[in-house]
Amino acid sequence: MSAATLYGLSAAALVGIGLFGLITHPDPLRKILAFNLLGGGVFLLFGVIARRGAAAGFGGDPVPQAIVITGIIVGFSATALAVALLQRLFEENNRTAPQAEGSMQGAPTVSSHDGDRGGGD
Amino acid sequence: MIVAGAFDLALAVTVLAVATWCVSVRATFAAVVAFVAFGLLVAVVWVRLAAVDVALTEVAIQGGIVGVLLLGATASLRRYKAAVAERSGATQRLAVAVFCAVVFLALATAVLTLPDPAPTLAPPVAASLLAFGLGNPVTGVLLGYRAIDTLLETVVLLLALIGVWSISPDRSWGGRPLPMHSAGRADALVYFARLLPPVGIVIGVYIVWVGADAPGGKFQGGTILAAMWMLVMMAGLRNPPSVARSGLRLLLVAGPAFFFIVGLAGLAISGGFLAYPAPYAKPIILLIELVLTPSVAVTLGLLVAGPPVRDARQ
Amino acid sequence: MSFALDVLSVVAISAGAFFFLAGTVGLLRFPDTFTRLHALTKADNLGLGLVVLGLLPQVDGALGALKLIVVWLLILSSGATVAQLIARRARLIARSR
Amino acid sequence: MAAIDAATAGGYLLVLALVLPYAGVFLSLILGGRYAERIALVLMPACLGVAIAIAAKVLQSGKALVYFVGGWAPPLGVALRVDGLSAAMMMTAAVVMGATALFARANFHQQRELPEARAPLMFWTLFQGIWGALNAVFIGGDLFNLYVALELLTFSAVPMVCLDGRAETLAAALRYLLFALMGSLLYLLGVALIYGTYGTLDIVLLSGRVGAEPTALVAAALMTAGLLAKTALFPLHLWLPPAHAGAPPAASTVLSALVIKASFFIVLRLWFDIMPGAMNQAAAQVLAALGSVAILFGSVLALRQARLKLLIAYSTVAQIGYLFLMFPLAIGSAWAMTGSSGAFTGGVLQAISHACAKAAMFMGAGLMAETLGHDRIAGLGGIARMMPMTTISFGLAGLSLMGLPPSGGFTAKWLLLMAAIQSGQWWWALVVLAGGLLTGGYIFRVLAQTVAEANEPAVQHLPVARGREGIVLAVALCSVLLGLVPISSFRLLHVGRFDMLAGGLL
Repeated sequence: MSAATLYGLSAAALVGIGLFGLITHPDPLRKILAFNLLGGGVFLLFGVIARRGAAAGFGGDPVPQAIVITGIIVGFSATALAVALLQRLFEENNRTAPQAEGSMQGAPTVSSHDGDRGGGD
Repeated sequence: MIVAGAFDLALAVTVLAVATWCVSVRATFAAVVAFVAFGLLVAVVWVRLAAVDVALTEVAIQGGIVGVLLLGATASLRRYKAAVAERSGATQRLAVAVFCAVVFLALATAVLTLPDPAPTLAPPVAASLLAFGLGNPVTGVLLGYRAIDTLLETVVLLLALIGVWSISPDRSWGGRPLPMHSAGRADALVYFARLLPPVGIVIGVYIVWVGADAPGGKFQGGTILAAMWMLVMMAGLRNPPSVARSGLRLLLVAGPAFFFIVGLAGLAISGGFLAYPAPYAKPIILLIELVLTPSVAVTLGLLVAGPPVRDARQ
Repeated sequence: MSFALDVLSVVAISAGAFFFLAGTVGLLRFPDTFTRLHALTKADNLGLGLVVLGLLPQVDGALGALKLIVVWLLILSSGATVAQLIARRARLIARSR
Repeated sequence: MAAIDAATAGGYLLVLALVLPYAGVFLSLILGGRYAERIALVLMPACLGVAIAIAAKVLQSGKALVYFVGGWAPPLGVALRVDGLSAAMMMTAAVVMGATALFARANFHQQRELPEARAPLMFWTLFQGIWGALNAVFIGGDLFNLYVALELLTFSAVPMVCLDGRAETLAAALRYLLFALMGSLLYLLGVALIYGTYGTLDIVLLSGRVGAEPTALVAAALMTAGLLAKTALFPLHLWLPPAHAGAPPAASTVLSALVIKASFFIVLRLWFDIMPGAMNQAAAQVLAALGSVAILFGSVLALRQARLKLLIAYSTVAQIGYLFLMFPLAIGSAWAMTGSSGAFTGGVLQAISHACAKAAMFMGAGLMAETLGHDRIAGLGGIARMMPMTTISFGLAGLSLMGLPPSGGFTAKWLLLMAAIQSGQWWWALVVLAGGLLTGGYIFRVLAQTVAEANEPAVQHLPVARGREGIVLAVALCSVLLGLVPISSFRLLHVGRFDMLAGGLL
């Protein structure tokens, strides 16, 4: 089995792992992580296809390689947007439902993990 | 040959193991750390697949900046006792697992039945790369043959940032993103943040510059520049800028807008959108890369910094 | 000459790999954050230094060698900074207990 | 093997369709919220003009407009291509976007003397972002270029959902984003396999090469599944109702009328242009079966909603189902049969008339909610007297959704019905009829409430804006007038289609 085939199968497995995490994980942040794993698998498949198309003195077909670079940037943008949405959602949930769950008193009050914020400048 | 094969096998197994761990481990923090490790390992895979350009991007984005973003999110979300949605039932998870296994098998079959010899565009790219005068075929594809993808991609980045900003509450508009630094003043970090950026900026610009002929380019170099900026912000030497500043917005838009203008100039001069007049192709491409770099770097940094908040206006 | 350089490379890289291994074992086996950091930074810096040393004879051109040395220095400095930050945080947490 | 069609004259129009909206995005961001609205309103007629010019050129030449970006022909370069189908979709987008822009002015107006506010700047920037992305999808001739266009669309559309920042809209937006991202990655996975098998991503080149290889089938399945997640076909519709119902009315309009049609458009490209041979009838039957479940399930849920906007959102879930009935009727071996081209026309016409009807409904519902301060269906009593124009518009749009004559929806559903009967697949005809009855149920439920006496004295929150009612009425009339256009003039939809396929089957 060639290295390209080996990594091609790995890409397929990564897609399966990422998809499973994306669908089953209840925590949105973990879904975002799984999305990135899934993306990693997709990009790796492009890489394998590029490698198989090595010709003309290039180690790989540059077209899929360029596509992967574009794809990685798009994936990062997606992650950033999803994380921002998630953070705001949590803030908003904590603001509107302060009585729910434990000792949350209203907006951005200090909790045990808050010691590392504040201070600074 | 055997050594290389064993290495590939070990690498592939490690990548899959780390990915599995990332999905299955309970603690979110551990999962994020696993993901960063995953990004670095996959970068090695890219080198093994002879795609150094991609390896650079992978390290910079997946291993680096996504890691920073997700670690920051983990830290800030930990403050909230989220109403954790209940885990889906065992049967449901089993059904999903079966579905994912089917997807895996279908993909594996497809991978094994890919045609041999593989179709490739490498020869035509090589044949006409001279038209651009570039030595790096990936840059030739990104800014030449498929320049429109790259053009739209810079808009994607910008729109993602607009999306992130739009998530801020009304009262915060005109404020700055939350400061990135924590834990008072860490002297070692402050020292590092003064020491490293001059070196980092040189390296970032070098990677953009060399991208025409060797692995590199605006995204890789821009990420390094963004990282330097973020380091300075994390050390508390600078705060993130206010989203209302017109200078900042101009900087964000300058890169993509310049790319569009070059494209339209091509329409007027060379008879085609994004067509470059032959003798000047390489300088034009380099110019586009250099103008795009600051916009890309600032956009990436601000995407990590997140939406503006009110109390940071000060 | 080139044979001697090759031997140097093999020896240095092997030694470097050994230190990486030792560092990883230390990371996994040592009891607390500080000793783990100790194992990690010492071994990594030394290990990477040896690997870079071993690679130096193999690159062609001064620019390549310079890049390798810069890589080593950058990782050295970032490793030192991060280790310092982690240790500082660990001490804060230990104190607050 | 299809020969590469050479770049045609007038291709610069395609570039304009892309450049104009993004120039608007850039200018809005630089000049700030005070100018964003005006920039959008100035660009709106320009974009409409470009769409009309493109459609006229396509109709006049009887061929697809083609443009090679940078002068590089596929497979190396990327082609932009507009056939009759894309021209029709661009026109629809331009009309609906234009009406929405006029409608949205009242909600997203930035007062000059106040400091820049978030919502107006963001709305107008994202609005132009969506417009540009829609155009990019409709003119894209390359599968990866289409992926980038789809992501452009996602990133502009998702933040629209949570513009007002309420927690439930944030949750809806996050869910929408995750579905959309999963869909894009599955699509991209298929793109990788296609490239690995055929060495090109150009749609015309592929149409001649794709056969029944296993990789092609896996790729088609993955891409279709991904696109269905974005189109919200049952059972991947879960994200749609909260997202479309929670967004501001102008945003709901664009999302429901146009954004989901973009991914549907790529499904059409995939099934009808790229792999006509590889697709067997069984797969098409599965799609239509999912569509049928969507029609019945969505309509029943719409009947049971207490809030008007949710009812309209579930109606979208149902109407999406109709779009997929065309597949077994118009694909593959059925091409040769009578009525198959009618089924294609019917399906696309359904997409267009639903766009107009649903735009009118969401805008109308938005006006009612603004006037009353709520959108509970039980509390709509007396609204017909307060806002007769809006109520009539709602009824007209409902006519089209039900498929009653004369309306675009009627023509669309009639064509589907005829094709189903002519091809002997009568069971789809039953679905069309049952769906029409259920649709009638929920439309009349709303209309009956609006003409009923108010059981509590209707409190008028805000004065009724007659001008905005007029916009709603105009869009609703569009969906009806489509039904008065003779069917033969829908030839536009087929321009560039048949010469691309086996040729001359019409």
